[in-house]
Amino acid sequence: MNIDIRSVSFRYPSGQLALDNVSLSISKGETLALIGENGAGKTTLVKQMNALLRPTNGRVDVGEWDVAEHSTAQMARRVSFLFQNPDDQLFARRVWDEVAFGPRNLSLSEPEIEQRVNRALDRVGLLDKAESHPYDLQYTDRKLIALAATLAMEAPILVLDEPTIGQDARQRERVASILQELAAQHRTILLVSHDLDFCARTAERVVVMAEGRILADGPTEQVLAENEILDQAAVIAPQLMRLSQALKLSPPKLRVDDFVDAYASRKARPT
Amino acid sequence: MQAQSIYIDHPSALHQLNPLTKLTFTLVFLVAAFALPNAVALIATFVLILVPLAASGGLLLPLLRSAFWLVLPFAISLALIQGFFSPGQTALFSLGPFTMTLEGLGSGLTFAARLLLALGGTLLLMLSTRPDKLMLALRQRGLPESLSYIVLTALQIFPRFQERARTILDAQKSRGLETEVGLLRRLALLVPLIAPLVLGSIVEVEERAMALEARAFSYKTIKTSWISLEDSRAQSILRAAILFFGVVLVYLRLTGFWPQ
Amino acid sequence: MNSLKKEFSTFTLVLIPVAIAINIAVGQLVLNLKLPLYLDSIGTVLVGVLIGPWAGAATGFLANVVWTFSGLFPQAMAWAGVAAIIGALAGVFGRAGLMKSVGMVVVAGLITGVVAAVLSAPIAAYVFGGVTGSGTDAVVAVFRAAGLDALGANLAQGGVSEPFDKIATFLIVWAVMLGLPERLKARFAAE
Amino acid sequence: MIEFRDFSYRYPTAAADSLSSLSLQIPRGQFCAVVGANGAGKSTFCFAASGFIPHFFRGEAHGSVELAGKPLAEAEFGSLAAEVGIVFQNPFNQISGARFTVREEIAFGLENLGVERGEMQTRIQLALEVVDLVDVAERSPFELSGGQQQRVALASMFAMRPQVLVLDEPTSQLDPRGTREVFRAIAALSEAGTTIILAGHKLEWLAEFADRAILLDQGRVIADGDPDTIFAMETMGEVGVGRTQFTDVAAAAQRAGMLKDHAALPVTLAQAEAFFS
Repeated sequence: MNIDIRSVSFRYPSGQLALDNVSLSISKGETLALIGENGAGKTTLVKQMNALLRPTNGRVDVGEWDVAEHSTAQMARRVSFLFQNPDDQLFARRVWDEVAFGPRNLSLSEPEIEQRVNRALDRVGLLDKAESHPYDLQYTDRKLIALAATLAMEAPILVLDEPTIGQDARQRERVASILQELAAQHRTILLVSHDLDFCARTAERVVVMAEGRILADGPTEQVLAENEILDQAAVIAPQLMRLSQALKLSPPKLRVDDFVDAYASRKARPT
Repeated sequence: MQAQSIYIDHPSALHQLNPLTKLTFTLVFLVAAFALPNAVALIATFVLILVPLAASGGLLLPLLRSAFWLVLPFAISLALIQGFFSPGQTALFSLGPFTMTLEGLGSGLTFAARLLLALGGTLLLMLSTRPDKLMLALRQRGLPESLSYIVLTALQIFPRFQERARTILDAQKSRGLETEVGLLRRLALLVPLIAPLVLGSIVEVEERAMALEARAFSYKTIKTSWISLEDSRAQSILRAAILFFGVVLVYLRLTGFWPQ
Repeated sequence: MNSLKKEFSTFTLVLIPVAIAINIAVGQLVLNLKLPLYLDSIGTVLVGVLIGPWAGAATGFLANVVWTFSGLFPQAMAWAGVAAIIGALAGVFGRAGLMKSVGMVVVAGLITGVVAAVLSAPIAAYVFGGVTGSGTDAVVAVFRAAGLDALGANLAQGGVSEPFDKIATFLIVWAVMLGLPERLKARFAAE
Repeated sequence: MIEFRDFSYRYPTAAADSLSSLSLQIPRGQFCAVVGANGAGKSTFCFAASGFIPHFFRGEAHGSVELAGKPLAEAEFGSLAAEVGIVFQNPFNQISGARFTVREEIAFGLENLGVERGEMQTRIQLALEVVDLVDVAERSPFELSGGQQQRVALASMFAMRPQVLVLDEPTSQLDPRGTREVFRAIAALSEAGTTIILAGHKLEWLAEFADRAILLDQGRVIADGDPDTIFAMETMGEVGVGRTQFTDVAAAAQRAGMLKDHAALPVTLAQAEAFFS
């Protein structure tokens, strides 16, 4: 399912222009990272995709659906959203019920709901906490519960807002592997994140935003190498990008194994 | 300044007055609103005393605008309800079985004038006084620091909670929650919408309490104050005079000097 | 005085402004959802039940001070006393163990609603001339048309809407309390 | 100096100790990083070092934590704030809200300590300069960015002149710009002589500024020493904390037999550049 954003502008009632004529096409199965400073318009942009906000000008299509003709609840079948702060959505007394809330809203059959919830909880590693109270768990576990709730919607498109905030290496590893698995199932993933090391290893395409506009859009290795653009968007290049540049490794390598291979072949080359 | 208070900064003598002095004005306006006998006296007080005071603080337009929009719905309701249903002889017109009378309409408009004076007096204080300065003035007169903390903090954090309530609504809609449904099903929405707000906020209370302790809130000493307030002998005489005037108004009312 | 002191720990002091913010935010939310309720005292009732009558009363009273200061609803000050009594009642019911079953919660809400209606009516009648300047005035008009005076009409109008609102408020607070995690229950038990 | 003496602690509803048998000293003026996986006990460590355990959290404590030779448990809680400051991850929760501008917010703690006005003025100005907030001193703290708000929290603590400042994941909610601002401000406070205890995950920043690192796992200290050494340890990965990618590529290169085994693994960009050149 493709996402097609055509010349979208958005002005908040306060008068602030948050999106200025933005166009973006995302193909089925892509993993795209949306980066930029707070206030750059990233969240405003992704909210256009499930009708949480409606464009002042322009048009958004998700598959053959014109988003303007659908409610957010309807869009939930196609676009599943992970909000940044899990505490803005958790309300159930059991982790299990929390994850089941979305599928129940989709009016699925009980066995189907049960399967989805168990699968999602298993995937984030919280199946053994299914009976716990979400707020008796740590904040980073609550983030994983919210992620499970997003996964259980089993929508073709996922929008994940800062899925790795505050998480340790093991938890980030888990989220990364979930993203890889989703990508393998040809789901479309939009990652909104300041965690560029994480974006670098999970996304194949990066879109940089600043002041409501798209500054750059392209393959991850290429975009993250553009120091001036990153400076303009007030983000710091991922660690391996900086190391690649310091060692003049060209093209830069953003994954540990690729980096080592590239470095090895350069060493082997007679200078 | 904060969007969540209606204070308007302006270099004027009214703004410079000690908050207690302005509070005294407001109290007496409130007393006058219910002690004065009729619309003429009420409107005269509004125009001859309140309006010049507001104008001296550069607040005339904001005060009139706020007062108008606050009083208008009351005035409409009062005119209709009192006009039709209060006792009176002079019929103006009839609507079905009900008759609008001059006396009823008059009593409704007198009430509207009372509200105008009362709300105008309250607005005068709030438009010209930073809430923290008013709280400081009251603290200096013995109001516990804790009450001042509660009011000022609530005033500054509630917009953030409203924002949070909107985010929660967005988050649950994104999980397929349909909000455009019949009344009974809309009532059922309340739990997934309210529970995250309440739970999330209570969870944060622990951290907020620690942060407050870290700022030496429970430190036992005589607290000092960074902002300072102007006060003078002249102002305390002024306060006493206004208060005396208020007492006179009440006396005249209670002794039936003015007809009801 | 001792119980008063005990109720006002730093934890309570921090909880109260949060509860006031909840009052305002939920009140707004309910307005947006176009529900025939106010639900603008959820925070007040919550503090009363969790901490005690003094804290509940303070929350109710100060919430109205905040409404007034914010400029959103300057006339709120006139109702501060009623709000304080709602908070105090919630505290009393909490202490009396009335927040244990749905039935008792409904009774607590009902009593609070009736008390609120009885206390509000004279304020509406004598301070505001028997109107609120909102949609409920239509209901007041109906009662006036039926021959009631200002006080009676406001009492009747409040008698219809307040109990519903307060029962809903108490039920929601009860649901939230049932849903408190163990960690927080332990914290409140200790306060 | 802060000293943990065989200190253990269990939260009221918990089944296991969150900290067990900790014994260590943090000398005056040190910048000490506390790292560990989530749930390893970092926050508990912060609460114990600042006296919130046992004064604010009930539960079961054994052993003691001492500040300059005096057990925190015996200190009067209200007066501890003058000696130990604490900053949390969520900036919104730390702004008291009881004051209207950044300058007044910083003054709030000083008012509570009864500092007289002239002295307040000096301290506030210095604090604003150290965390680089002079330009926004008259704005409302609620209008500021997360990074700026977090620096307001730092300045509010610094102005109170505590011996020790404890920071529990102060940058985890911030964007890269905010993180950089806050780490620079913390470094400035450290330069000014404040003892810093910082729990967090951002190893690249910690390696740049910290004098020492403590690695926690399941409530125990499993490594303690020079940050460059600790952060490069394989154990970091095993306990779920992870290492910087600089360390990871260097380790992978070493495993592939490309570089000498005995060279110390890099943690920062500069070290990695030297390592690979």
